[in-house]
Amino acid sequence: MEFSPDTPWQKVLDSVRRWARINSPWAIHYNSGSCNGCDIEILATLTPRYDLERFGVKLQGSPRHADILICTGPVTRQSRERLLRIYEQMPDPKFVVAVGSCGLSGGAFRGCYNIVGDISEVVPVDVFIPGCPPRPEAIIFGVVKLLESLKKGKAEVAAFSEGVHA
Amino acid sequence: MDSEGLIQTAVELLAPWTLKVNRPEENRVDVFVAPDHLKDAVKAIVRAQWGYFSALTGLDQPPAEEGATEGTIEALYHFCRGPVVLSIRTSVPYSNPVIESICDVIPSATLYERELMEMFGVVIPGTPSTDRLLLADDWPEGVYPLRKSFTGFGEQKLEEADGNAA
Amino acid sequence: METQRKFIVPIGPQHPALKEPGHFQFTVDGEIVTDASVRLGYVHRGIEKGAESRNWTQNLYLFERICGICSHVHATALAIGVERLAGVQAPPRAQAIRILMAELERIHSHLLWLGVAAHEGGFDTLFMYSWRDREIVMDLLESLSGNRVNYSVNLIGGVKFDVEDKHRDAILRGLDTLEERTRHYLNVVTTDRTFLARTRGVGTMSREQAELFGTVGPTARASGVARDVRVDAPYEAYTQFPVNLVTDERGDLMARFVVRTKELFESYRLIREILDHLPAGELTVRVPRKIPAGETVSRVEAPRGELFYFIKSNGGEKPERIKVRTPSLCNWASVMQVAVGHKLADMPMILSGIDPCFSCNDRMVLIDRGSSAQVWSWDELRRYGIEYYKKL
Amino acid sequence: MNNLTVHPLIALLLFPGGLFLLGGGLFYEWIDRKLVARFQNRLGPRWFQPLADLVKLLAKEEITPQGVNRALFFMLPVIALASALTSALYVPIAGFVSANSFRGDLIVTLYLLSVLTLCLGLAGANTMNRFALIGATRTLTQLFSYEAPFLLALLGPAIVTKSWQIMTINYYAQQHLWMAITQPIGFVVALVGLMGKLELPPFDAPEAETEIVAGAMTEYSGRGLALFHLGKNVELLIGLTMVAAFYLGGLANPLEFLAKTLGLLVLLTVLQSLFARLRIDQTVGLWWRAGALLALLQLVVVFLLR
Repeated sequence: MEFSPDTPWQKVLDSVRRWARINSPWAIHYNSGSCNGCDIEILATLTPRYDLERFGVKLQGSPRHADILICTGPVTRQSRERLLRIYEQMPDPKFVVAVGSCGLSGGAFRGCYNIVGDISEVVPVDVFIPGCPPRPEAIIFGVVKLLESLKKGKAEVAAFSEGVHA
Repeated sequence: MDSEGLIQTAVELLAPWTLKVNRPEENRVDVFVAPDHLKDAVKAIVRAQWGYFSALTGLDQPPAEEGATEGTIEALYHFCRGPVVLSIRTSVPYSNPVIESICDVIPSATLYERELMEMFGVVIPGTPSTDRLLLADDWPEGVYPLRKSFTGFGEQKLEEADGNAA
Repeated sequence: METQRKFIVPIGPQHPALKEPGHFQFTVDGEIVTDASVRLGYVHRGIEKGAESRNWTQNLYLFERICGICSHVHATALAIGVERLAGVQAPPRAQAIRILMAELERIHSHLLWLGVAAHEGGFDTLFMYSWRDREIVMDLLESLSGNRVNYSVNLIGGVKFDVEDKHRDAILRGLDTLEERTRHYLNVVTTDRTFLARTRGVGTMSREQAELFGTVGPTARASGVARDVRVDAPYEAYTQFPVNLVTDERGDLMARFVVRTKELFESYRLIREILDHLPAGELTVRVPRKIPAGETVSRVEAPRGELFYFIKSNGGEKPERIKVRTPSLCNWASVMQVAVGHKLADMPMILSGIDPCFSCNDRMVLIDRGSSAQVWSWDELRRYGIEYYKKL
Repeated sequence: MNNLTVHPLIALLLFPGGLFLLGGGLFYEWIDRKLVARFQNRLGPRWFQPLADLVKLLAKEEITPQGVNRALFFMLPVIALASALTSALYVPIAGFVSANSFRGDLIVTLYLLSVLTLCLGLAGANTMNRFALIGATRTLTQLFSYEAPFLLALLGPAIVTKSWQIMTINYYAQQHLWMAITQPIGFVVALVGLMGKLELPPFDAPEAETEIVAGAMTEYSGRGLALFHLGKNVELLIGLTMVAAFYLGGLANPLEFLAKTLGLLVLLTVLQSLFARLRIDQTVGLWWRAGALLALLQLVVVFLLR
């Protein structure tokens, strides 16, 4: 039976899938050279006062289980290759959230010899969260923004099409 | 034992090997020692339990402009006791930057020596492990970032640096 | 000679729950660790070289971002050194505000560590509770400086803002609740059976070892070494507000927990004292843009131990050389030595005991003479350790 | 006692079997996560969170790592969920009579629940990931350590009712005083055994996030992970029903079922958030020294008093 994405049944399936993806974004955290200011703010978002679990975000251990890669820090030469490896291990549809101004532009360390630059030079980034470090509310706002972009289905279709393979 | 007394004992301990003593600041004393006497000086300080080994600083004095004198690398071994900081200073020429390892006297000095080796290109025979501490694995050999001669990379300069590395 | 099975444990870069990648290699003979070395560099950004191409005020901004948890201490160390080179002295009120912020930062750092170490041992409830209470001190820091982390209080020659009365009352109220909570944590850390099973008698470092290896901070004080820069070489306003030392004799992991929790009480007392006798006066003093040539060493007590700065200026706007030796480097060196002779099964808790700026685990290689190198995970090694124990 | 007999197909697919169980499993997982969060002073997930997780996982890309036996890789999650679902047929789910009941179905149910854990262990061993290897060894080591005491603890009531049929034990428990009171040690060992079986902290060494990433399921993503999660949830539901049926005076009607199993769940969650994670050698030591002996003691007492 020929597969076409606009049959009504398919639309229902798409909306259910999108609803599920929006409501249970699992995340994995990788520190590619950050001064750990952003990292403790990311951990702070899981603690009682901000508690990301109410949006369904759970910090996962293995890249296999994660949808969102929360990455901090200007990518140092040493951790560039590991950042790529973790990104490739994540199943589709996957998204990257760059936290902190180091992830955006190398931040205060721009120009140091061991810095490759910002995260978007290594992996495609969906959401940038500026701030040094960004407040937990800003990080939550960034994640929510990512989920909203999912609602409009912008990223999701692209990810779905090249995601399905043998 | 007030700080003056401490300084006096330190200077007396190192008397047999000191080339010059310098009092740059209150509570600080610099003792210049020849490279091959360094180990005996450190042994004397540790055996007398004068203080604990706090840090190892590398200083690069590039050759003066007209290039008459040869550049030197100075290693400062800082020992602290109460408010007093004793710095045992030795300098070695670029041509043969060799300093005796003090790891058999102070086992934990291996990390500081590894840092000195990779940042300044000082050769330290007898140190337990010579593999890299801070620099990336794919860092070109023979390029010592903290030397004044190193003026940072652009990506293209990286290849040059490989080329002319000693 | 029994065949020397070189068994290298690389504890590698990415750690699911924790913050920073580092890389440790333990060589083991059977179960006992015979050699240990550490390979950092995942977070090495080349700051010392970067400093040489920035002027002094820019460097203050850069050096605050060496470590996110103790950023104020780095800035204070640099500011003190540069002021000493320039021959100026920060006004007394600025000095008092500096150490007030340093103590607030110590509270936030110790509470953070308490949570992370508990999380490492699988005690998530303590992690959640200690981080919830830490929010109180984060709010105080934010009300004072406008930012929760990297509060950049320092200027070369003074501080940026003042502590008004409304701050004072907020801080005092915050400290009361924190003190009561810390009493509860001290009780948990010393009596909870499952926690003691993981910490008592683990990673013991004798007083001589601590002295010889040059450990610093709470790790040294937990082994009875009375070493605290605020007491040995009081800087800034610590001369007017003396600190009494918290030490413990046992030297094992439990002692390190107890010492850090007791230091929290000491910080509360200190902050109350500072707030009661805050000297009047302005906040900054003029400092020339070009710092006269010279060298200086400035030592400051960071939450993890003695922070060592060597600053050399050649009279220009940019520093000639700034050498930073962070307390974690000393503690790494000591842990690497202490690890030798310990069982491998205790490694995770020993590593988390020194409140490392990097902690992680990932890969492990078993190189057996004649057989190919297998790759085991950190925890596989622990499994191996535990099997070994069952056979004993 | 209304022994409602339903058409076997409905029983299998709809009521005590498939759909109700999956829904019940998700609901119980939500309560567990919500309670743990509330104990940790957090807000906790929304009610439909486990459902959203499940659907999202089903919609994710399925990655098969190399060097893995593909058939086994796909089959293991299916077997795990199947064994968990079939074991529900003999247990008085929702207070109704179990769909099928014969002499000795207690042993069959316990065996089926162990098959789930075995599948998990095999899944870990199958993938070449070292975390999974370690997770697998830990899962199996823990399986051998809690299995014996848990079984002995469930044998106590069976001996008192002189039958191995879950439903007869259920009837007996309804007529007589609560077994939790007559056999307190057995109740404690059963409860703690249940925590070991479900790998709840302090026995969650096999999936210790800070140590071995995700244990045996590290390499699984998408459908495989979803099926394993479901299997775990169903196991939680069935474990609670069995311990409630045996020790808390039987399950006669849905209301009683709900009250007792949720009560047990709250008790489990309180215990779960109280303790730090024990090292695997400490867990094994605890089980063999304390667990087995207590269970044996309980059996001896039961024999003497009978």
